[in-house]
Amino acid sequence: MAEILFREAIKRGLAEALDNDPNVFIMGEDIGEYGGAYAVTDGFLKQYGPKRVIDTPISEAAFLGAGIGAAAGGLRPIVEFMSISFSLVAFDQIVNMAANLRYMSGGQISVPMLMRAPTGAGVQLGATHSQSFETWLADVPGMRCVCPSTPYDALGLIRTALKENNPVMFAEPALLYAMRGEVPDEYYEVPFGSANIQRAGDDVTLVSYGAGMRVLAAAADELAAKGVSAEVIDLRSLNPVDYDTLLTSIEKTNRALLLDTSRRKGGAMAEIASDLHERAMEWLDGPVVRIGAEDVPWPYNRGLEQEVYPQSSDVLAGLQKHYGI
Amino acid sequence: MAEILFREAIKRGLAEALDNDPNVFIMGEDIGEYGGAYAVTDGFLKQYGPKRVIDTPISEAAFLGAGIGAAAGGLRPIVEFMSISFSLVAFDQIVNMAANLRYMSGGQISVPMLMRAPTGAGVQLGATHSQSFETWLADVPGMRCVCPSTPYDALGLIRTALKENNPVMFAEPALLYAMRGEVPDEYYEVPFGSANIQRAGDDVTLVSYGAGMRVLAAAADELAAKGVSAEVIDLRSLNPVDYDTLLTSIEKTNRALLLDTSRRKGGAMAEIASDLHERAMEWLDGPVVRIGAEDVPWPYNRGLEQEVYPQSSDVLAGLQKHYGI
Amino acid sequence: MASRTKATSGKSGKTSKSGDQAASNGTGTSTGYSKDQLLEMYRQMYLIRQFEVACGENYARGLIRGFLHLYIGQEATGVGTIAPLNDDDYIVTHYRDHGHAIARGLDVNRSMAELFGRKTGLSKGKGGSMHLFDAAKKFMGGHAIVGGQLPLALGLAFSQKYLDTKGVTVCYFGDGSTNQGLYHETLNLAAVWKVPMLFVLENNGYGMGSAVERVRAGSPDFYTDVEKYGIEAAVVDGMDVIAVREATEQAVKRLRAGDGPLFIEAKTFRYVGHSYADGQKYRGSEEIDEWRKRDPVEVYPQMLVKRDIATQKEIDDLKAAVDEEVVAAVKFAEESPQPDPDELFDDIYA
Amino acid sequence: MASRTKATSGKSGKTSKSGDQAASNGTGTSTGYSKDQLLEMYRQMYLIRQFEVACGENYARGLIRGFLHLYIGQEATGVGTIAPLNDDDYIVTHYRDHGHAIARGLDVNRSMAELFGRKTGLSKGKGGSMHLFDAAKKFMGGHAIVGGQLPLALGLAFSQKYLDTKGVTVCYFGDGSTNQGLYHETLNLAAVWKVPMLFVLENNGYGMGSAVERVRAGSPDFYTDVEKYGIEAAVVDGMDVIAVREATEQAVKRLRAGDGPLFIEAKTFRYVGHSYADGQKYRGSEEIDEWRKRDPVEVYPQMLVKRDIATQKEIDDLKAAVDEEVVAAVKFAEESPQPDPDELFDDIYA
Ligand SMILES: Cc1ncc(C[n+]2csc(CCOP(=O)(O)OP(=O)(O)O)c2C)c(N)n1
Ligand SMILES: Cc1ncc(C[n+]2csc(CCOP(=O)(O)OP(=O)(O)O)c2C)c(N)n1
Ligand SMILES: [Mg+2]
Ligand SMILES: [Mg+2]
Repeated sequence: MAEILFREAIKRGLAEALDNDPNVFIMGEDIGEYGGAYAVTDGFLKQYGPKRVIDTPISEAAFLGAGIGAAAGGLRPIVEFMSISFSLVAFDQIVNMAANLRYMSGGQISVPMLMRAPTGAGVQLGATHSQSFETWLADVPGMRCVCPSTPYDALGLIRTALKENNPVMFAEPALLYAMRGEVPDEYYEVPFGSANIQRAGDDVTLVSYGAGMRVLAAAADELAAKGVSAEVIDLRSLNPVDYDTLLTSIEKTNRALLLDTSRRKGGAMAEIASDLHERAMEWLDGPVVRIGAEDVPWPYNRGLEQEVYPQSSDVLAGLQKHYGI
Repeated sequence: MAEILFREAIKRGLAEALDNDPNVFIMGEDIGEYGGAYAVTDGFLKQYGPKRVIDTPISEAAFLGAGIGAAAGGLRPIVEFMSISFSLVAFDQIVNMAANLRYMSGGQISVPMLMRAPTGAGVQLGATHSQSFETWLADVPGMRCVCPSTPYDALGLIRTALKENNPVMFAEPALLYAMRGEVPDEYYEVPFGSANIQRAGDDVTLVSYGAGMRVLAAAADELAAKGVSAEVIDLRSLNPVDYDTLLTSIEKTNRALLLDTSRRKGGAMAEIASDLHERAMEWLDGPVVRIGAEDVPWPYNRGLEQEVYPQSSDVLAGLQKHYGI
Repeated sequence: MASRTKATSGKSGKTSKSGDQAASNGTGTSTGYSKDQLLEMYRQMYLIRQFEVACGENYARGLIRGFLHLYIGQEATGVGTIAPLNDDDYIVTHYRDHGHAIARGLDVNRSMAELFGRKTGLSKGKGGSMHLFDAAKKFMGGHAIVGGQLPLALGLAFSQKYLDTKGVTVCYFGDGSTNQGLYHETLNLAAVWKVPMLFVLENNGYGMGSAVERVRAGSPDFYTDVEKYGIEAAVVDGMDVIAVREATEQAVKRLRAGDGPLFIEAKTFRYVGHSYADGQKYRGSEEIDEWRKRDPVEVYPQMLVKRDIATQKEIDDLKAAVDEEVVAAVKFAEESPQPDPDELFDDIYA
Repeated sequence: MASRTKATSGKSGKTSKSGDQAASNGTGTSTGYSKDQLLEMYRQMYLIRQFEVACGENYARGLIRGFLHLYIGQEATGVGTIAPLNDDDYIVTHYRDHGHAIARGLDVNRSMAELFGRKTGLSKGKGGSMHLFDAAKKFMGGHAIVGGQLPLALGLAFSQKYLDTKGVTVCYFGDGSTNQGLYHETLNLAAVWKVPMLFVLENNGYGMGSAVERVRAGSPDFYTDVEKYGIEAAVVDGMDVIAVREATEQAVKRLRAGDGPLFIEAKTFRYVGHSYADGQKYRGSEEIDEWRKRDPVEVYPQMLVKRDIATQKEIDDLKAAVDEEVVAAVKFAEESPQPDPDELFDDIYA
């Protein structure tokens, strides 16, 4: 068991795939000579050569689309967006091609492609560069969408993603790249659709994913200090969502709060909150509380950005308001 | 008071703006010589000339982006997408430019631009052409998003849209273009953010928008036959949402069902359902029921498409399941 | 390629005349094609035409729905470009895909059944007219977002190079699609990566109701677009199946040698509307009549008979067989079952 | 324009030598510019340089955050292209926007305050380095999505034509942005609509860490891209402020006459990394050293002195004033208040 960085865990998963399968290749902007905007692929070009580590022009729609074609042609492409914010110029290819291709062809064509992208706000990149489009992509049938919150999960999920025969959006919270965490030496995987109970508790179920887990960890500490025992669940996977784990927890705690670090409005948790009411209304002592970023574009200024970004105090206030705890 | 078609109501609104303000112009693919894919702009080129009625190349990102610039430059552009499905190739311009520009500039620049697009499934156009991206755009701060369900509302909302100094996505349900309805001769407007109680009732609140209102109308009839009095509300506006009208109704009926004709998963109603629980839990006799299209890409086959498309029977089944009515 | 512009020379290519030569030679052999090959090209063109006519009829009957884009007029381009391909070459096209499907030898019954939305359809009724697929024949669709198919083809060609299959990928697209930025992004990447991709532009003069010159700045020619990417391009008479085939054969040979992408612009025409709904208000009938004079489905068999390559009886027999085949395809489609409701949830995830 | 390729001729343009001529003439007047004008250009270039240096320092201090892209090396291009503009001409640029902002005369204090995220900033601290705006000066941003600014400029130019203002719109973009399809879509539309838009490509040889030739097929020149759209283009030495200015003056004059868009490619260089975080592993220092020899902020004032246009004292005085101005700007920014939390909800809707 070694402590490694979040970015190193992703790197390890990618390297394994490149080592084990000659049909795996990776492409994206400045992943080779520059070493990757967040240094995830640093050294890959030298190690695996230009056939398999490809610096692309700033043509997200075309190279993502080429990834789809390469996957349909028998390869296993890994496509990096420099930011999930930039995936928007390739959205038509992701939604209409990658996700729909199998269905439109009556099951004839699969797209075993891994898309990776840094996501989220919190580092003062402003309105256009702080977005979290995994919340939209999670809605699209035909693709999978996951987002790790620890180095352990990052490696485990990327291994699963690289066996998946469907397009996967693997969202990497930019705030977490430098996070440290333990990763076993033995091989393991983290399956899609399995949420992780990061901390067991009895009084309230707190759910988030990605960078939101840090906020929940702080909130759970503060709640503990108040004598409230929180069960903290990391979704890990936005499509599919592990409702079983959520429902089991809510049956026990009778209270739930869901947190998005992206905008609350239209965030990934809206769908889940609504579903939980339909599935677990009888267990709930109050509404499923939903916390997220304010309904504004992301401002540059640090103070304003932190105002927008959900904080543990918002979690506590939400619970106070709706459950009186 | 005359009966006119839905498409004629939109046309009338556009013509008024072209007549009254020389800085209004309209552009899009095949809106001129061809007359518009859905004939909304038929005759405009002849009437207003090529300076103000502009056939564009199939370059959605560029001409939508040009609309933003023209708006920032003092004009009032009306930009037509041939289908909201095709707006996806222009999503970066809509989200990152049109919606963010005002905020990023600290309020210096406004974008008084009307975007129009046919939306929705139901006419066997398959996975790529049947989408309803207004559900995503409704989440974006900085823009407005509306969708009429009657000729009356179409004209009333388009008048408001053409006075609005922010970018507006005006989604036109393709299924409704040939719908007939009464439209007064006297001038009126329908404000944004005001839902419409299409039918008053006491037992349950049914909410939808656009083509979903037809499904609700049928469901309300079937419910009436069973002795259940439904209040049927048309949101009309997805951003802003008129929560007051919804809450007032729910306080009375204690039951609510929300319907999307687009995919239930991630649909516009997910956000609203979740919010209603947080705001009105104490009035509800059960969960806010959410109905929508199945979580699959849109199939071409008619029978399959109708399976996917939500029906009044789904509304009744949902109420039966959750409220026993 | 039949005629080519050097990428750097700036010299214009010219419409290939090889088809006319074949005709004036009076024999098919001078074209390098056997009688069987020459007749097969006719059979395919005629089959496409009749298939499309049947589609129109069944659209009118309400048995085909959604958007229906017919290939009527463009048959020579599809047939001439597909004839030289091997089994492991990929084909990618847009929504106007019936002609390419038939030229590739996709099952006519199952193609028609797809248009009818039936369970027996190539895509089990889920795709419809715009989404014909046959992965076994490496026919990779049928795509309905204008220009969206280009990077798919790029990626397939990339895989062929990566796996060193010696295969090529042919990608069809219309004049209108060149106004999608993706067209340029794809050209650049294809050239940077030097993949074995053949760009086949079917320039039928209109994108829906928009004549090329109304929406395009600069030259009405497209093949000159690609010189700047260092991609060599040819322009051919898309109504002349032999010219198209010759140009494609040369291109495919070079693609297999691994020099990188090539480009063919076929000047062609659709006699019918953009889709079934189109009243063609945007153009006059003279233009259509002018192109009709060169209708490959009419002119080419006359040439075959006149040059004694085939007898009128042979042509008539072949037509009769095709007519029967199309009638049978409609019958097959009409009698095929609808998909079961629970098939809805199949084919989403692998 | 200083030199131009006819859109249809296929002849290559050549780097303008007008700057060198001015130098070799030994006087500024032969360039057609007064001493004041020549000194003002120097003042702006030096101000940009010092502003950028101060930005780097304050990034290191943690007072500027987010992405910071410096204009160091490209000063002559920004100054030379903006000098000829009128008050009602629009300017649109990308995230490397400080140079254009300063050349346009945006308030230096408020620009710096924006980078510091302060309430007094041009965008009230909401935009940051990549989003400088001053609508009163028709400076329309500062845009952070590569290529995304191009259609905004297209639309502004469209409005100028529609309203017949005789204004022009200048749009800056980098070599890397030409790989966004939007670049091509915008060129085509600008030409179809014949709007008064000046495309100014700042070709600094790299898009982030990607050298032009690694990601672009065909010619390393970009100005030849646009001939096919019927847009005339010039290429200028982007390190030579006089050459840039002359080329722009000619272009702007023609734009006001209403002939449609024009294009200038300025060959330039950034001495520093793409953003503050860039270690420049992708290139060697020799290349940087080579370009340093032509650094406009160094070479140009030497030329002014050598040709007796200005004295060294005048230069030194001017530098001292600028240095003070920059120090004052940093002080202003640092002492400015942070925005109030409730300002969050302002400026979303009009
Ligand atoms: C992105 C996008 N925009 C618009 C459309 C609607 N549309 C479908 S086909 C077409 C015209 C395409 O013309 P062209 O590429 O010349 O092909 P042709 O139909 O002539 O074969 C248009 C505008 C679409 N399907 N996708
Ligand atoms: C659509 C998009 N993709 C990627 C990026 C990340 N990015 C920002 S600047 C840049 C390089 C742009 O290079 P160039 O256009 O040459 O401008 P320069 O930085 O050299 O001035 C990249 C890849 C982005 N901002 N937007
Ligand atoms: Mg066409
Ligand atoms: Mg550059």
